[in-house]
Amino acid sequence: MNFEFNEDQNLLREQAQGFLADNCPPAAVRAVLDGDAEYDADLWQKIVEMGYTATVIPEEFGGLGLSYLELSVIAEELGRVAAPVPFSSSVYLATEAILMAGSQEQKEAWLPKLAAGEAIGTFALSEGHGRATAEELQTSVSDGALTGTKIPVADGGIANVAVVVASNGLYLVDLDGAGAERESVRTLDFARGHSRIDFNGAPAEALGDPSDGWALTQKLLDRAAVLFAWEQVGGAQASLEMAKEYALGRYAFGRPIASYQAIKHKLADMYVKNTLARSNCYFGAWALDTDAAELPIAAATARVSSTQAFYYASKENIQTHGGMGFTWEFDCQFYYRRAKLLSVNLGSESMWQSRLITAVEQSNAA
Amino acid sequence: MNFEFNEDQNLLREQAQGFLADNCPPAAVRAVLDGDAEYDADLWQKIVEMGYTATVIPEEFGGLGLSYLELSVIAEELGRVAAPVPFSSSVYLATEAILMAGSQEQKEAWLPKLAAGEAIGTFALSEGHGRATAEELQTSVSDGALTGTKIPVADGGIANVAVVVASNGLYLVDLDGAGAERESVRTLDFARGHSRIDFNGAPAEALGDPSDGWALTQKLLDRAAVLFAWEQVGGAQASLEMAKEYALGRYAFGRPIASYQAIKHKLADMYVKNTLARSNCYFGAWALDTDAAELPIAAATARVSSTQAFYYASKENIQTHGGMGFTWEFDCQFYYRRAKLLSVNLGSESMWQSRLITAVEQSNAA
Amino acid sequence: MDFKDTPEEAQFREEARAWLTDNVPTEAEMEGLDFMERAKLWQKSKYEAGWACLRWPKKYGCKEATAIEQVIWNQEEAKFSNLPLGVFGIGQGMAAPTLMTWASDEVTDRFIPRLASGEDVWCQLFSEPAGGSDLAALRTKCERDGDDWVINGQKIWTSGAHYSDWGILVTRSDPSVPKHKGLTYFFLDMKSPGVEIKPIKQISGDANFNEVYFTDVRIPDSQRLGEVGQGWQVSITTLMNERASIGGGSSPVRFSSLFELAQKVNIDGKPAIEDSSVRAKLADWYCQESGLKYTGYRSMTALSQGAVPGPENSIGKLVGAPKTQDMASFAMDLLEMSGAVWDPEFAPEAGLFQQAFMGAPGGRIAGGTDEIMANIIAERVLGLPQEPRLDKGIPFSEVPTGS
Amino acid sequence: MDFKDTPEEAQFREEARAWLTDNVPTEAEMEGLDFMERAKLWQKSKYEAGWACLRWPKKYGCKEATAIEQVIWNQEEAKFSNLPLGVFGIGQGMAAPTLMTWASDEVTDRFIPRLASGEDVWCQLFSEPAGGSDLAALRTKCERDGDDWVINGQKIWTSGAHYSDWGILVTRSDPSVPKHKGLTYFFLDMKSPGVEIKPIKQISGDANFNEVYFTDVRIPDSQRLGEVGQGWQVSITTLMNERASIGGGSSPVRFSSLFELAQKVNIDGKPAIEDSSVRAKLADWYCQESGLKYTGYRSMTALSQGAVPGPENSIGKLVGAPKTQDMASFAMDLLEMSGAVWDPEFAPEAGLFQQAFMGAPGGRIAGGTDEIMANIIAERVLGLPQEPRLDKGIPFSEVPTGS
Repeated sequence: MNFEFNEDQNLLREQAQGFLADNCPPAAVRAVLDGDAEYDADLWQKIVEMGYTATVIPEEFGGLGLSYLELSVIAEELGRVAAPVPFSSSVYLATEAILMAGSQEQKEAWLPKLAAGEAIGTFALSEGHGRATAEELQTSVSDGALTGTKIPVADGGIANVAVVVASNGLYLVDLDGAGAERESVRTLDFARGHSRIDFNGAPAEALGDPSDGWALTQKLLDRAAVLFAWEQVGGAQASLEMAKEYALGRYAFGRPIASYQAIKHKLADMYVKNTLARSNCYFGAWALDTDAAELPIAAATARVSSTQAFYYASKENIQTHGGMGFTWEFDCQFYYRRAKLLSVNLGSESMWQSRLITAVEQSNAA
Repeated sequence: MNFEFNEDQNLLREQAQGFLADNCPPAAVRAVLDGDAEYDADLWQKIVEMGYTATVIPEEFGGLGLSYLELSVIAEELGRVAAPVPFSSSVYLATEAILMAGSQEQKEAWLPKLAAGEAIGTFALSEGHGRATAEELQTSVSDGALTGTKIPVADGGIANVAVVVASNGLYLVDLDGAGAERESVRTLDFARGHSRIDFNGAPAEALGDPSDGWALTQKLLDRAAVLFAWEQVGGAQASLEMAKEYALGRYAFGRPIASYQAIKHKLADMYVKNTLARSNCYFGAWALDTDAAELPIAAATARVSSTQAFYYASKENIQTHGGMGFTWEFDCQFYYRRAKLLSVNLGSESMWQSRLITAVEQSNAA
Repeated sequence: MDFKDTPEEAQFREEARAWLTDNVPTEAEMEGLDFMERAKLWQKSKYEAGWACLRWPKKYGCKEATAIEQVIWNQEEAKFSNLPLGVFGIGQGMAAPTLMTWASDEVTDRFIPRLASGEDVWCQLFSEPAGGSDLAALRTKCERDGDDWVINGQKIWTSGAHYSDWGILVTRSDPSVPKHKGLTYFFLDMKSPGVEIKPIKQISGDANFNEVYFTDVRIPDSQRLGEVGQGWQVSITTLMNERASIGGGSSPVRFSSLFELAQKVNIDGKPAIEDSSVRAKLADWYCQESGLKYTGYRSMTALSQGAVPGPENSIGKLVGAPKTQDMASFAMDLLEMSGAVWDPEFAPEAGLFQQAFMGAPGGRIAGGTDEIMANIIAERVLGLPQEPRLDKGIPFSEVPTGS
Repeated sequence: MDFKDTPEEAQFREEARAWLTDNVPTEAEMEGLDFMERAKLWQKSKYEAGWACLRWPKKYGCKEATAIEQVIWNQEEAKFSNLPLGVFGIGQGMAAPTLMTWASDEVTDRFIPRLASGEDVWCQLFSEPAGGSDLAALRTKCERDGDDWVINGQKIWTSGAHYSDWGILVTRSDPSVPKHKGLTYFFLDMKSPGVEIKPIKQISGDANFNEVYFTDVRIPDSQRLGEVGQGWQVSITTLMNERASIGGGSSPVRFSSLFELAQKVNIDGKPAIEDSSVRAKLADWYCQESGLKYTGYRSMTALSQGAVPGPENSIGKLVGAPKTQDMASFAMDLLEMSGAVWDPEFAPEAGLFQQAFMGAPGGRIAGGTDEIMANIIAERVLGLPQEPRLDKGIPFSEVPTGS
């Protein structure tokens, strides 16, 4: 049994923790939260320099050719600091989509740029409220031109390239080119920019066979779900640690609030949820890395339990902080906002619960 | 605002509590639980003598002509002592069905007997596993003869008359007559007998218009749900009181376990659930008594919250008792068994959740 | 069992409704006035007609009404949605009863009519950063200096401090005795030199509370309430009068808002309301809302029969606050990928759900945390024992504080 | 990251599997033997081949294997479903390590090989009616009388007392000193005069535990372990060896059983598995089961790398026990009106769900309540402080007991 990160991966984690402690302290998150920027461009540049954006991209396309286990480690650490950067959009979604379905030409065109931070990527599926289905999508491509509106598009204001799910396929669109108009929309996580993008005949290249568009999208969602889940687990863990730290130092009626069972059992519940979620993420990372048949189950399991763990930990972290917890001045809000953002950014808990049972049914049928 | 039981009703409650303390102590429940009897026949006879079975039956049919508020009081008190008698089957279901849909002749034939305890009634809907629909029922009546199998029928072994839901109507069947064979089935509540009944051409009289059979069944379920809910709330309240009593007297580490937040908050949760359920039962009782248009909503609300409250209180009462709680010797089990029995006897929590939203939709549409 | 007023209640309701119908100012009449001006205008109008502070003694120009009459008035007044209420809540609900119990006639004769007529706005200066749920652990110091007291320290969570004329204040006069015994209670002019007020920004973006700093603030001894060292007893009077909330209070997100949303958005091509997991969740919330509503009706019945509202009313906040949080979160889930978008022109109901989600953590804490509410039910309703108290009987200065 | 054994582990697994394949008795070979005879037969066979009590020292005829080898053996042995395991668990898992730590060579030389070979069955006599979670509050008295000790009192929750040869026993030798200081530890012959054993019937109908009454039972001083008054330290040795459960343990009701049930029963004319509220519930349970499974894999990896299993393994019971209860309850809900029927010929899976529902309350209590498991995680994993202890440092006889 060897169900653990290896020494190199643990070293990478330590390095990432040090790097992020230096370059993404709470003040950095707060600067984006309080300001008008859509992301922390300096931090992003440094992340690129660390090679994190290049992690799983093969060397032939300018990447490091590392495994998804390394990327999982980075995802968790970025989640732990609530990094205000477009890593999930660019790496888990856009890069993944091209790796998964891109032609050699497309890979050559985009992967080196994505690896080197010369381009930021994103993913555009949602066209408004509710759970999207292939049948309901209005966006479509005809004669290589994309028309329709996507809202919200995470990091859409700063992305250079978008992977767009249209009613008739999965497409790659150069957002710096013609036919893509963006308008910033505000989400409850002010530390992450989102946009509405109106496509008016933007040139679009099919990713994979257009008739496989919806199936490819589902596969992409599974792959991204594992990495999102790691980021969520990182945030959940940070929330638990904040809550614990505060509860140990805060006294009421002559003793630390951490000695009251109401708080102790709350933190124990966080620990339990976080641990189960993390263990499911391990399995997700393994399945992603080995491209196992279990991926749909593993992804949904990791995603559902991480979403639940992060929501619980982030809200009960505030609760543990009492009055200070809901002030702007304290950092608890970073995780509460991010928990909700990450949970809807890739489809809700109940969507993933439903995907999980579908995956079990398909696995039983196979 | 006068949303409370009146003085006479409170007097009735006191009287019922005294009567049941004398005649339905835990030993009486235990005697049925441990023995082979399907109910406590002595207790039943005394309940009849108290007039409880006659409560809402009009005086012209030998009843007391009291309101559903009085019956609610009795239901709660019977629930509080987990009485091992067929009250719910005979009064909330059989009597209610005849009151609701019976002809003058049927009322004259059965209500005086049900009031005076000369007959025990029951209700037969289920034909096996899963949520019954009108379309799936196999039992049917042709030329006044009922054929099919009902399982389980609560108190089916001791009932004299059954209200049977057949695929083509709601029927009244004399179980002491020909064509009804009963076999006892054991449920997890050994204090309440259940049976399988095979009908082989048993003479059956339609209750109401046979083409309204399913609609009448739904209305009957709504009416019975309020009374079941009161019985459930009574059991939930008894569970809370047992847990509180034990927690106050049981010491660990030099202080009563009732002084630990894990126990305090558990009991507070029970109190909250019980209080919400009880308040919903008040509304249910009002709607039942006034035959209000709100009855479907009121019934489902009372039923869902009482089912949840009783399950929670009965299981956490055992938990509060620690090791002793799951011994046969202690009485916690009465409520744990009864909670589950009552919750499935009239359809599950999720069936009633679904009915509630349907009722809201219908109320909005009206 | 019915939902009707008694004949007396019905008559009172009729009178109240008639007066309100005739006297509630129209939007036109209030045009150009700011929130505070509107509030003062309306309060003065009520006072002049004898409808202000209904339960107060006749000698202050009030009606000496019953508790249920107060409830009926509140219900009727609440039907007029343009009325600026709430500004006087702390002064009338907490400061006034404290003054009536502890102050001299001279003080009450001066202040109570002004409180009733809305001339003065009061705030409450109890909570401190180190206090939280442990209110009596406050540290703001008072020291005697001639006929005055000198106050130094910091208060927090003070609603309305910035527009208040007066404040009620608990301070520590003696840290060498046990916690509850070394407190002294004052009222003070909020414009006193040395009082500094800073708004606290919440994560919802609102700023409903303030920090209040005291630097050598002087209060005349004549503004002391109760004896030196008796401040905790005086505070109890204030806290007992914290308006007992009947029923569930109002939540920004209700069953009906979620129900409507679930009719509008789709899951797999069908309205979400047809999805049985959505139905199950909505049903549970309906049951909670309905349970709180009818619990409120039962409390009102008790009030109508002369009972005093008790700690059992904590149930409204204990159930309502986390419910709001979970409902808001679920509403955003129903919206799926667009759930996090807060732009009012895009988000349903102008961002109601996102706003409620960000406000909910405060709702679960302000006015008593979920955990304190559960303690209140456990201890004061069910009669379970307190946790062991390590701060009992030892000098305040020796109670461990972790800092 | 993979699920593979190391080469050494793989080799060990191969050897274990080969021996098991050759030596596990067939049903025919065990015909006519009762449960205890089968258990003893199998244990003896393992002992003779060197496969019993793998981790014990070679001097007792064992392999001195590693922790991970023990896990591998357990996995392989568990694949043979007809093996009667469990009878020796307390003796080998708790009594033996205690003897090895605290007893004389004479005692260990006599008893350890018999424990390994299955000749003797042991039970553990710690819990008392007044004890529960507060184990050290035990009251069973021991009094010195010549070379013997005389025991009076009562133990409870003793698994296997009725078929045990020997028992380990903690008693109170001195009630005038604080709780943990007045205990003395023995082992005793369960056939001693004055020992009376009564089975405890559980609400599930099972009787897995006993009450054991002691009336003037005499134990030679040579059967004392540790010094007089040192019983708590000896007990700690026993308790530390309570077999650390890796992963979730086995629950009678699993995701797969509910999934199958939901395929078979209908809701509104369609299989329940198509109902989205059913799917949502099942998904959550799947995630919990899967989370426990992979947490177990991580623990096994740590074990494989030489770590000692710690308190974090409490998670299995804390999550698993209430989950079993809720799943069983939900299964009965899926059956609707027939859910309560327990007749094995009618109820699905011969009444598995009803049986699990009635067994679950015991699962949430025996071996540490949910609340104790949460305390263990809070205190021993997260490092949060204990609750204040009112029984510390005062004579046991003066600790409040409520009776």
